[in-house]
Amino acid sequence: MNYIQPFLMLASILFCLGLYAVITRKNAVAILMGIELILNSANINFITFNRFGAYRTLDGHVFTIFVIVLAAAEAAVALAIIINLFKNIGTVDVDQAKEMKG
Amino acid sequence: MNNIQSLQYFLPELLITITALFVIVFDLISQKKSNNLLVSVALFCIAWLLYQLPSNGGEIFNGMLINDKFSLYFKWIIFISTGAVILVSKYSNELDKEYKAEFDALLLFVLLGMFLMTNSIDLLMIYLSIELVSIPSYVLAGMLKNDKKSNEASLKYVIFGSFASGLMLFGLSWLYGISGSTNIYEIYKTIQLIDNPYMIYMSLMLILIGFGYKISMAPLHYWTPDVYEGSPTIVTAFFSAAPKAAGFAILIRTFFILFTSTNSLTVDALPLEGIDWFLIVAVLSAATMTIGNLLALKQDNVKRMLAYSTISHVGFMLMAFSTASIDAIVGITFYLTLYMFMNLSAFFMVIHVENNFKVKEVNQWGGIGYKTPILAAFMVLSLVSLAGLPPTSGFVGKVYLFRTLFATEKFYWLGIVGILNSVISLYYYFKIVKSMYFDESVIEKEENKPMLLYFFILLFSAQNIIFYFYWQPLYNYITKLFS
Amino acid sequence: MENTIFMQNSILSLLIFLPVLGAILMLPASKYLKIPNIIKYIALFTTGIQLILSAWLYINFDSTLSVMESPFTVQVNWIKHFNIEYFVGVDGLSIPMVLLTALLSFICILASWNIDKKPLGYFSLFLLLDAGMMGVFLSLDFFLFYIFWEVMLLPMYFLIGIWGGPQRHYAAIKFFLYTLFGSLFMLLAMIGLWYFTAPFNNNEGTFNLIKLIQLSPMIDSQLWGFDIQWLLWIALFIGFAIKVPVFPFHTWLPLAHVEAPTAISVILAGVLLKMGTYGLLRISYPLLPGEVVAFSYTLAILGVINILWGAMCAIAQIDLKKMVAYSSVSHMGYVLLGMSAVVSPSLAGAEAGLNGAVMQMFNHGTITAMLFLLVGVLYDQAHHRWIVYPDNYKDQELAGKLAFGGIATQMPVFSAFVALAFFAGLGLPALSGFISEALCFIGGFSAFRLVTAIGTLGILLGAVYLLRAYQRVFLGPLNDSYNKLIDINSRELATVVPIAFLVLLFGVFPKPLVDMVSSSISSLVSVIQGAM
Amino acid sequence: MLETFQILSFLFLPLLSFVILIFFGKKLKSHSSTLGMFLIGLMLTNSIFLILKAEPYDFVLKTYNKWTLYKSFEWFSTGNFSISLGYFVDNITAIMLVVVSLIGFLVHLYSTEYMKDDPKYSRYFAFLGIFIFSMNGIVLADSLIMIYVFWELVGLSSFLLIGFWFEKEKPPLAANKAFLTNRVGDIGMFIGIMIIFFHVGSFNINEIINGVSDMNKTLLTLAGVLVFMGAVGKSAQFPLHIWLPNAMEGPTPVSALIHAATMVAAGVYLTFRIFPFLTPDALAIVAVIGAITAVMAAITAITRNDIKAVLAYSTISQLGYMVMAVGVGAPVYAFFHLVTHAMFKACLFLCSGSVIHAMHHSLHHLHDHETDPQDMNNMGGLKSKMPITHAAMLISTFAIAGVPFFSGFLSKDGILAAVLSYYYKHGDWTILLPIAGFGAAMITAFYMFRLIFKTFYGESKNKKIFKHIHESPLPMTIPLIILSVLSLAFAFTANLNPLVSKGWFKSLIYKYSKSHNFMDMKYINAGIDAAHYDAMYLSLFVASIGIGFSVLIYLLRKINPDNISKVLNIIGLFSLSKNKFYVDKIYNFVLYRPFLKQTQIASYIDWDFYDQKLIDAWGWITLKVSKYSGISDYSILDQKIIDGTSHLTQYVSGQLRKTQSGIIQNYLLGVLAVLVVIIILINQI
Repeated sequence: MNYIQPFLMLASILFCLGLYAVITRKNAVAILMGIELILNSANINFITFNRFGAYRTLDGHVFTIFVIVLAAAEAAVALAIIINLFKNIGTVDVDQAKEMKG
Repeated sequence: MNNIQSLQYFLPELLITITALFVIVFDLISQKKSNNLLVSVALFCIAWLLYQLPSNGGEIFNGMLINDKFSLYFKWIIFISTGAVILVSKYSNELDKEYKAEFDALLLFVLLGMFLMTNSIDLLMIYLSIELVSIPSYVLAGMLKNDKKSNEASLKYVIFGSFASGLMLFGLSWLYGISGSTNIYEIYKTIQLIDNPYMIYMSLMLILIGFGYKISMAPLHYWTPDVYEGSPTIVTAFFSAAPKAAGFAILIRTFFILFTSTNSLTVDALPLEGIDWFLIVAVLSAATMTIGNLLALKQDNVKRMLAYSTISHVGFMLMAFSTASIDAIVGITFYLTLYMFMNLSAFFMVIHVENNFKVKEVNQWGGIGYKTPILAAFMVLSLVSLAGLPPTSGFVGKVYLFRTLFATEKFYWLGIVGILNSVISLYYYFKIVKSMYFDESVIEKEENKPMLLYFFILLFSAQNIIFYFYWQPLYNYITKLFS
Repeated sequence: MENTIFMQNSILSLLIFLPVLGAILMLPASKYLKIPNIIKYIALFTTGIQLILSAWLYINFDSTLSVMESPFTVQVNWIKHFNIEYFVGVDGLSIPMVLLTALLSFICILASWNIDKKPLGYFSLFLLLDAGMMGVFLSLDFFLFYIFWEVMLLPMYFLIGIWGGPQRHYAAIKFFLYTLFGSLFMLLAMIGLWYFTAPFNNNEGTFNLIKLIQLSPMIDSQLWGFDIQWLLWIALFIGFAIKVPVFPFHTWLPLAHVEAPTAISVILAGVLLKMGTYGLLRISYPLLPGEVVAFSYTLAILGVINILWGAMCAIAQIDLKKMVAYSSVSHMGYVLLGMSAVVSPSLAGAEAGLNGAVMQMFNHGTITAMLFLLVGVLYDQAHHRWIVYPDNYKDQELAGKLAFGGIATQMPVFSAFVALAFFAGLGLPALSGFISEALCFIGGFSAFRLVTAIGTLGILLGAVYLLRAYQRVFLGPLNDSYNKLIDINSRELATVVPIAFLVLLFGVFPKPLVDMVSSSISSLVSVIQGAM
Repeated sequence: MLETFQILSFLFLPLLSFVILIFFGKKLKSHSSTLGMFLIGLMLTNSIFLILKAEPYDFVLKTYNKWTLYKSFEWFSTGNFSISLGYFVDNITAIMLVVVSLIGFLVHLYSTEYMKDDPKYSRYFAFLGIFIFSMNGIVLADSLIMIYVFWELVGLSSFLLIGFWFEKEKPPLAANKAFLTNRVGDIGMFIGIMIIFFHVGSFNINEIINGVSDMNKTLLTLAGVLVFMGAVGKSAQFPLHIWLPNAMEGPTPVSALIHAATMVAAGVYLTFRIFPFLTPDALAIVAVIGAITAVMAAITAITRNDIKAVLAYSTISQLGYMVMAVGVGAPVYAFFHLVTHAMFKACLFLCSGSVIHAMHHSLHHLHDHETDPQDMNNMGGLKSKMPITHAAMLISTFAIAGVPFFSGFLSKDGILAAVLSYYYKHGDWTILLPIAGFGAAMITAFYMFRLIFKTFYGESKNKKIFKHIHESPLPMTIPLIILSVLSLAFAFTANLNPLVSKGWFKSLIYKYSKSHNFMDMKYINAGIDAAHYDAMYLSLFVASIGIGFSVLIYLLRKINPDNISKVLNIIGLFSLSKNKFYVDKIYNFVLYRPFLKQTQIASYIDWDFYDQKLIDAWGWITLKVSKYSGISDYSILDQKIIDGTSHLTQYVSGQLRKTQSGIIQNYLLGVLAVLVVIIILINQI
């Protein structure tokens, strides 16, 4: 039996949900969450492949750990920026940040 | 090579890390003393270490990184441009002096990330190095905490950047799934055996998005103008030069090794069977240069215009990349070198003008040609070079880019698009020239003359002439990197 | 003896780089030497030396030697990787142009003596331009040629754009874009030539124009279903045609000429236009003889269109300078017509045509220079150069009326020189324009009878616009608002007299000019006739 | 060597005069004329020496020595193509040189007085010098191209002299008209020369005559007619005759020298030179053009009131005669007429100049600047005041009217005989030629006497002016006397019968009736001999009718000219004459104005349309679209710099800018959209 399919499906669904969130949510924090979803869908992929691919090393797992760490770092920076945004324009609606265009 | 042995090939990076940390510590204990001396000494030491660095190490850190001539060369140009930016940054009026140490530290971290980008050969390192460049960059873009534009720039940058790297990561995970390895040489071996190109195509596209975002390739160029405009000018100058080089380094290495019939950077590559990504790159490069040039036409803000000009130059380099010959990557490397310097020179001039004359729009540049005649003359040189006209090195570089296209007899249409684009580009570069010399002067006298800035502008502009007449040594040197 | 050899080896390089040296010298000189007009004196001195050197070159020039045999030729490797050489030489085709350039540069410095707006910029740019022009005429390496070609572009852009007339920005940009558009095509052709001839030269591409004469006719492949040779010809032709300018590409010319300051108009019309035809003769003709044969009929037609269209437009002009500008379009048509004669079945006709073309290049250079200088003299005093005030003139009282009239009474010497220039322009025998125009027609006629016969109408139209203008501006009762005009002064005379002398000399005694060019022409003709 | 020098002196003496006077004229002042006269006088002596060497035809032995001097110098050579300049002197050349030198000298003499008070005195003589130089060039030339060169130079000198009083309104216009009209002819001439050159391979006239035999006849006809076009221009033949009447704006001595005696005859001289290789068809065209010109100009002359205009039209008419004579195969008579005409027409002009001079002085005395001194309606009865002028003018009028014992009788009757014989031979439409010839002869006699009567006889029209009229001083009357003596038949032959005559002049030129490339000249000469009595009687008859009418109308005033004009106007003849056959007006309306309009349209197309609209805008669509784009804050430069494609690119750029909306999520959407598109496309492949 090959159980790899459902995991990959899950990852893909998460990926799509993440994309959807990123594109539709106006709240900057929600967009960040969408990005986290994308990253985590990739993480699931890594783990799935490592588990079912019968690969001898633990590359996938290690990768995942690094991604989690990086996601945290990224989120920290992003949240700082968003807070600053809130300080400057009083909202976290990304649509309001459109001074520069064209 | 094991980790301990590998350290000898890793000394510059180590010193960068140490310096970055020390700069922060120094700032904490030094009570507002300038760290210029410290940074200068450190930069000098890094340069010395780079000079000492052998280039025959091969794979180091258990196959995570590679030490070769290619990466060393890129490290040099990245280092020079970043170093110049660090040194010049003290003249920037925008930056808050209180955060100077943070600024330097962040730049040094980005420098570390870029060094890693040039020699990553493992998917993990690729991802990590790109993130290491990106995350401090988000902060750099938002350095002006109370400036709305800067804030907006960093927001857009962070969302766009993490989005793109997320997509790339998803692609990387698929690549890992297909091959079962994270080392690109290993993956290369596996990929050659796979007969369903679709999976590879998917991950290739996603990875291209990750790299494309770094080098502002269309359609990943969106962030560029907004971030460039909003960021402090010194940061913009930095963004437009070194990360592009690093991005191209990683793009060339990864794509050449992974997705072609060869795993070496010394022979002309053929696409994998059934995967003609060259065409995609060709189309995207046409789009990139066209968008860059067309949008630059109507810009009034100098920085924004130069941002679009950067995009168009990326398009030109991608144009050569689409032929995937050794000549092409030599041409790209060559052009990149020249481009970095001419672009930096132009941006430094913008800094100078902003500092002295407090103007940001092109049409406010009137009369600058007479207010600072020498700098303006060199600015003209840089602009001419950016436009790719003789007698400047930009012309030589562009000739090489076009040559590869005609030599490989592929994508003639792309060549025509390229030539049309170079004509269009003249217009906006000369808009600046026109403004500098022909328009009525509305500005006051030049107030101060920062020697170091002068020096860098002159140095980086002078290469336009020098490499026009004697580009041969440089070109030969670059050719040797790929043999 | 050793001196002579040194001189021989270095004279061409000196000719090219002396102005650059002068331009560089100006910078410290203007800063540290507090002599009034030091910049102008340096410029005058530099171009003066250049003129003397070119005269020396002319005296020692032996027209029977080919370029490779000539003692002046210098061939040094420059960029080995592409086989680019610093290869300069002089032969019958280029020597008249070199002399013309040196002479006109010197005269133009004199003519720009009253430039007081940023003289440092003006004169240093002018000298750079001078160097570029010399370089174009002396290069025998395509790459070098292209470099000098482009070097001229920027100084010209600034010279028009800063020191020009009211519409100078527009004119400068237009000139720039137009020319650049052309030179891009030339660049393509250059790379194409390099690339496509490589297989016949041990896979080593070359830009050496002398070598390419042998190599390029061997190109035999196709691209997109077109012969490569044809494509190369078209690209080169567009590149050069814009400079000439050939009919559909000519509209930059009137504007640029009108807006440029006097001296720059002189250089534009006197030297720059010649580069187009020079390029065709130097590069397109010997390299692609097969295409020349196929294209010559079109060339003749284009030439005739140039002659007639330029003349027609000139007749309608009410701005004296614009009229002269359009006359250049017309006169360059003669050159094209003469050049098309190279395919003539009669060898005499072919030689007559090509010699006529080269002579017309030189003669038009002198005549049109004189015309522009003289118009400039009038403009300096009257501050306008309308023949008839335009309908939308700011002073509605004057709109549509004759602007001048009877100037000859007030400025007799000046008017005499204008008459000389005008008559030379309309091809009066005993003045230099006649011989070259007649030779162009004779040549053209031997190849394409009907077309040339139509073209001869240009003789009439040329007389119409010049004489009408002369009559309306200089003859008739004196317009009272101009009774304060002063006759031409000695500095202006010094600019005009040498040219007038040449115009007369080569009109009466063209032998030196013909002897200079004819042997080079003969070999060119034999190259092309060999391809028929 | 000496010979060469002698011949070349004909060029260098007048050139020297020109050069010295143009550069040092101001210093020489009134001595300018002395210098000019001295140099031209030298030339005259020279020419007389030359003609003494000419060899006449020996009518007894039927032989002649081929006395010719020729030499040519290479002007320049390109290897296979070369142009030589050279001289070719034979009897004809020698005669022409005498004519030019003589009249040139007399005109110099005359002008010393006539131009006395002119501020540009020395320049005037300089211009005369350059004219004589170029005229001699035409006469001496041995090749068509050299003729062309000097042809243009006489055009220049004519331009300079007609426009001599350039500070007036009309002379510059007249000068332009003369130059440009001549250029029309010159174009034809130039094309003709080129056609011949590329078939014969030479410009040399003698070589052409020997070389054209195997040329295509149609082409040769065309070439001949084209070369003849040059003559049409210079000799003021229909349809290019319009410039000559205007040329009278120049000083009167100039009109005498250039526009009556010499330059306008150059066309006839050219036709004479190329006669041997003109095909019969070409000659027919030549004859017809000559005939039309002769009649038309004569009719126009009737109604002129300006004394110089009458003479101008009479010149055109007489030139028409000469051209017609060449056309019908009698070049000898054409040349004969050329020489006789040169004498009497120069005399007529100088006489008219004398009258105008007198009128002018009188008007000047009265401070009258309104009255036209040239209008015959202001003259009348001058005979008593100006006896010498009157006598000279009367003699030359007899000559031009073809009255026996005067030179015109000899040459004109020869021409008329040739025309008549041409009709006898060809029949058919050629009847028109003799009709034209005799008709013009009658009209000539009529209007010339009208001129005499209106000017010198009857009562003075304006007593005030009349009172101050004086005979002109000696320098002006001496030329009149000399020229009127030369208008007598005895100057050319002792015998009164023109055809039997073996006078010195005819024997010098007789040999030129002997050779033609395509026709049997013996046959033609025999025909002329046969027709000559008919012609003589007829011409005497028509001349007396003409003179008779003139006497009736203008001397005896038995018939009112107005009535005649009314009668003639029934067929429109009078208004045709009055309006110069509307030629000027037709040209103005059909050619000149539409052409100017055309040039303006061309200029408009070139600049306002082609450049500004097409090049600059690359389609007006973009212009319109840019209106809506709402971005209007460009500087004027930016507006203007929508050059070429940049209009389009600017528009595209404007549209593309909308993609950069500033909203981050749109960016991300854009990225995804492209990604999806690429993936879909990959799937398709």
